[in-house]
Amino acid sequence: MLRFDQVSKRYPNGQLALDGVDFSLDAGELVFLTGHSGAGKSTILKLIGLIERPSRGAVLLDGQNLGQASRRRIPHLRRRIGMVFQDHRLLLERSVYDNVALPLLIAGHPPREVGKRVRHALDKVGLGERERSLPGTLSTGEQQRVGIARAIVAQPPLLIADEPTGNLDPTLSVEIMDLFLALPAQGTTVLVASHDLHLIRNLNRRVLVLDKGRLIDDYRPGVAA
Amino acid sequence: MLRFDQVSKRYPNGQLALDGVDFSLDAGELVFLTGHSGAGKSTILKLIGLIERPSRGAVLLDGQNLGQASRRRIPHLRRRIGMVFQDHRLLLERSVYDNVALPLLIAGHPPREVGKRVRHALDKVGLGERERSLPGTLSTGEQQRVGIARAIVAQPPLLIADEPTGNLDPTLSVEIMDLFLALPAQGTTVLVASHDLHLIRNLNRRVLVLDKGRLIDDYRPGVAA
Amino acid sequence: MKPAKRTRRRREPKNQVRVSRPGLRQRLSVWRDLHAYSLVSSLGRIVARPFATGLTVAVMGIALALPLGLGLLLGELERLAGQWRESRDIGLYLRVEVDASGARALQDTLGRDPEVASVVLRSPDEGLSELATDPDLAAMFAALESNPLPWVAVVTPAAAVDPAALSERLGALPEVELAQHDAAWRARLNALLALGRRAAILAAVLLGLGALLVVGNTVRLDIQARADEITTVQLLGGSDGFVRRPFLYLGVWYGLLAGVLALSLALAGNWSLQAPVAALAASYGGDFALRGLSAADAFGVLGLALLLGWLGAFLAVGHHLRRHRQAN
Amino acid sequence: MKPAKRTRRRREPKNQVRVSRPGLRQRLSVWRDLHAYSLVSSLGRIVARPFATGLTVAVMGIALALPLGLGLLLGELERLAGQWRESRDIGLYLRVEVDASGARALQDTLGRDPEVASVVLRSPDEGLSELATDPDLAAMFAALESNPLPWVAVVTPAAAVDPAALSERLGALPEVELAQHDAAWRARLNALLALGRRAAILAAVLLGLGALLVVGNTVRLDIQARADEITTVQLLGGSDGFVRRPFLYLGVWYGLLAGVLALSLALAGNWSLQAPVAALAASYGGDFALRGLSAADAFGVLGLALLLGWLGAFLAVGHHLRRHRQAN
Ligand SMILES: Nc1ncnc2c1ncn2[C@@H]1O[C@H](COP(=O)(O)OP(=O)(O)OP(=O)(O)O)[C@@H](O)[C@H]1O
Ligand SMILES: Nc1ncnc2c1ncn2[C@@H]1O[C@H](COP(=O)(O)OP(=O)(O)OP(=O)(O)O)[C@@H](O)[C@H]1O
Ligand SMILES: [Mg+2]
Ligand SMILES: [Mg+2]
Repeated sequence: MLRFDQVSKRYPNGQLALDGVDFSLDAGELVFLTGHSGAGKSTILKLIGLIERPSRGAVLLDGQNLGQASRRRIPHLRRRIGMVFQDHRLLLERSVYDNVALPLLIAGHPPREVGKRVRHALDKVGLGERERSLPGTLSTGEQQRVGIARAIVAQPPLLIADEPTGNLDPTLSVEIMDLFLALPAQGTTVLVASHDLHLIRNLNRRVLVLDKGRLIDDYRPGVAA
Repeated sequence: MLRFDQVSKRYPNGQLALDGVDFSLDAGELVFLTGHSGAGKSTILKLIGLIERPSRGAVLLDGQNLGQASRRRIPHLRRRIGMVFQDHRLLLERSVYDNVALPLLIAGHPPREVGKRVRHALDKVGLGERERSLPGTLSTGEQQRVGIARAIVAQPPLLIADEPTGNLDPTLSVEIMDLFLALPAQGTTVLVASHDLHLIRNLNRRVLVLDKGRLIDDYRPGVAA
Repeated sequence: MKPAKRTRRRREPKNQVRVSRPGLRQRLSVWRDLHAYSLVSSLGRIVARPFATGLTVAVMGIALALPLGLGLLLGELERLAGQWRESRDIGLYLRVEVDASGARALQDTLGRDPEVASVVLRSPDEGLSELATDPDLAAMFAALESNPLPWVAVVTPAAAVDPAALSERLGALPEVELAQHDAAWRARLNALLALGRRAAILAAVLLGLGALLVVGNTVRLDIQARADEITTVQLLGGSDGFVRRPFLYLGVWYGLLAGVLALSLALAGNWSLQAPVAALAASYGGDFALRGLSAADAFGVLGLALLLGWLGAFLAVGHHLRRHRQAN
Repeated sequence: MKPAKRTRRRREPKNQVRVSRPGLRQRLSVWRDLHAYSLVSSLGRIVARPFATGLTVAVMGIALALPLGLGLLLGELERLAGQWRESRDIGLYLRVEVDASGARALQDTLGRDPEVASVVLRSPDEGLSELATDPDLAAMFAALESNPLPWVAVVTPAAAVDPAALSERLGALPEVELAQHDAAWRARLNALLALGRRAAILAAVLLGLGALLVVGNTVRLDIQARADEITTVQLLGGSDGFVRRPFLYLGVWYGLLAGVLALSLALAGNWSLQAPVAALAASYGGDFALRGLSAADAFGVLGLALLLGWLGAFLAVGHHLRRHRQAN
């Protein structure tokens, strides 16, 4: 459902963040993306989320070239992608509940449904009791989990997560990864960028490895194991 | 040089973040602080950095009770503490160089000295070539390293770091930890909050373990090994 | 690329639509919910920061009150000038030797003149008692043994007639000592009014510009402080409309409150000028009073303020969305 | 706890001071560096955002220009009124039967009166030619076969004398038909001026308040947008002074630019009113001209604008620092 076709990305300041990246994800797959700091992981996710546009090559989502999406189409495309941001990006003046409810509100869900879904998502990340708190009063790990709840609440066809366990302790990291692992069964495709090689190794899933903007490995457990 | 004396912290919303925490650091020590997400690690560091005040008990820095520091004294106390923040806290409109130079500027160092020190600190975290960039154009791991460079540039007597390797890949994490390990030899006391149990275990240093706001372990390699 | 229209929902591949899609009635209710959400969230923002809101509204209110007050003042002046200008009458001061019967004869003659609409006579006694309302002159006239004033014939010209020409013609009549039409006085009044109008227009242009700038600038700074929030909402798939709506409501609230403030200030100003204007009018023996604001005016001002707030917000959000487009 | 004073550096334990401490001369240079830093960073901010700066300065400039223009206008009016008021002269309209020699005799008599400073005679011919500057009246007088005007003696009262009382006494002289002192006219002028002053003060209070609000509000919103930055600087040990300084410079820049704008607007206004005022003055046969701004006035306005910008910034930063004190 997602395909990178010889994608390069050069930022306006001349930094070449991606260099001829080529891969594709099937619907219902769960894939990890790893690499050193500054390798280009976040850049790949930003291209998918239409936050940046490729300098060369094409990013195709369900066959549609995202680099050519019209301005008016972007919001609709984004609603089909759940995003976990490396810096959380919570609305600091709204409660945890409101933050998680936001994607449903944007997509125009009937209010009855919203409450149920939001509570379900918060329970999944272990924050059921904090729905009235403001993000500023949460620990960093708790904020990260709110971001995860917000990304899954609308059950998007595609979920991209940037370092979702960077601020979580090992136990919680495993729980969150289990949460992601359960998503493909519901039809969601998942792409997770992460440094946590320990965790990734144990899960034995497909891993894309970036190095200085080049895709140097596409490890598939079925092939290697 | 730093002592927590039966410190409890209850946030205004009623959340009890610390519950009778009691420990002390000697000058020139390097200590890790660990615990689950929401255990109270950041809260301990915030008390040291005078960002929050304890609800009960006393935090003593060089014998001075921080909870009673006058408003006018706080800036001077903070200048003696280097802080790495979990959310980096870089000034987004200033270059990397300006960000790292800020503590020197605040302390009133002669301009000649500033350039040398800033470049030295940036080299240490592997960002010598990015000094003209704006923080927004760096990857998250790079931003985190700018935050580390800023914390060490003024060679403070005490360094507190909140999850300094949360966004770094394993290789870089080890490098940064080596950087911290070298600081006590220069007379700096270091307190690092981290989830990265793998890393901490390998370094074999003193570790404080928090659980739901209580200090449940004070592991000292000399005693245990 | 065709822009996505209202049919977009149907275009999406069915296999990925696992979220239940609402029907027409539900979509209306969703639309209503979205607006309610924007309304409440903008109201919440206003209520949560009474100090900041107060400042903003005060600035806008003053910016609106000034052109409003100026406009009212100009209106009153025009009304006053109009009262004065309406009088096209010509005063014929008859020679001292013309007595009551001579005056009546002249009145008859003039009454038949096609250029004259009507003629009213004022006897010397009437003139004296009229002048005597001025205390200064009263004392002086009281000192006189006989009434030195002549008969006066007040002539109202017919509709299409030029009063100045008529005045000159009547002034040449043998019975008439002096025909007074006050053309010079009128010229001065008009020049004065033109000057006032020019100054007022200058000030009004500045003030109107100021009001628009204040609203736009306030909402712009408000947006700047919430730029992160806007970006996040956009990243979650919020359309421009969704982003814009709370700010438009905010602008409308600001405008409404500022309009109320401006009206209150105008009323207060009106009230505080009432006494001196009445005193001045009395010194002229007139009964001119400030008329103030009609209910229709008040509603007009509120509507304008509201529109201005909306427009300021619209421009500011539009500017922000356009500037941050490339980045997203 | 004693607050830390200037001696703080010496209080710090020696074993932790590894950063070289500057001497007095170096401390001065550090102080200079800090100010240079604030100056440059505030200037940079202004230059980096020409649009935002322009908006803010425009709002402030207009807010300042209005009370300035109003003040100038009031000044001109007072000057004009002063010119009129200065004339304490009494006009004695002599009886028609009094001829040139009678008038001269009266002049001698009055010249010896201790309450009279001087007496000037105006012959009927002089009066006629004076009235003839008005085109209306000129036509009328030209139609008369003989000059109907009387002799007039213009009496200037001695310094300490009440002109009204003198006027009444002289009015009773047998040669005098009418003594005109214009007390009523003066009362009206004064009432009109009082009204104008009242309206102007009302507007000036509003405008002054508006200017302060605009500056304060602008800097407040600017600070709000940079709250994160301020908190970070505080966490790094920046004192309140260090945080405040760039904003104070920013306020001063805003004030200065706004002052320049206000002056330009006032000059433009002055220039655009010059022609109609001259026309009006000419219609009264006077030579009144707008005086405009002196260099001292201009510097005063700039200084005031600068101070206002500084004050607005100071209040706004102070408010922010106070509000966020508990949190830190
Ligand atoms: N907006 C930008 N402008 C210029 N350069 C950028 C920008 N964003 C990222 N870069 C650069 O592109 C490179 C790749 O950045 P990216 O954020 O994709 O790395 P990453 O793999 O996510 O790293 P990390 O693990 O540290 O988050 C980095 O060298 C970074 O400095
Ligand atoms: N400002 C605040 N107001 C109220 N509660 C707070 C505040 N900050 C933290 N808390 C709560 O206090 C507890 C401890 O928070 P703290 O940030 O110290 O955790 P932490 O150990 O740093 O966690 P993490 O590893 O996720 O960063 C958490 O439950 C958090 O929700
Ligand atoms: Mg990244
Ligand atoms: Mg923390």
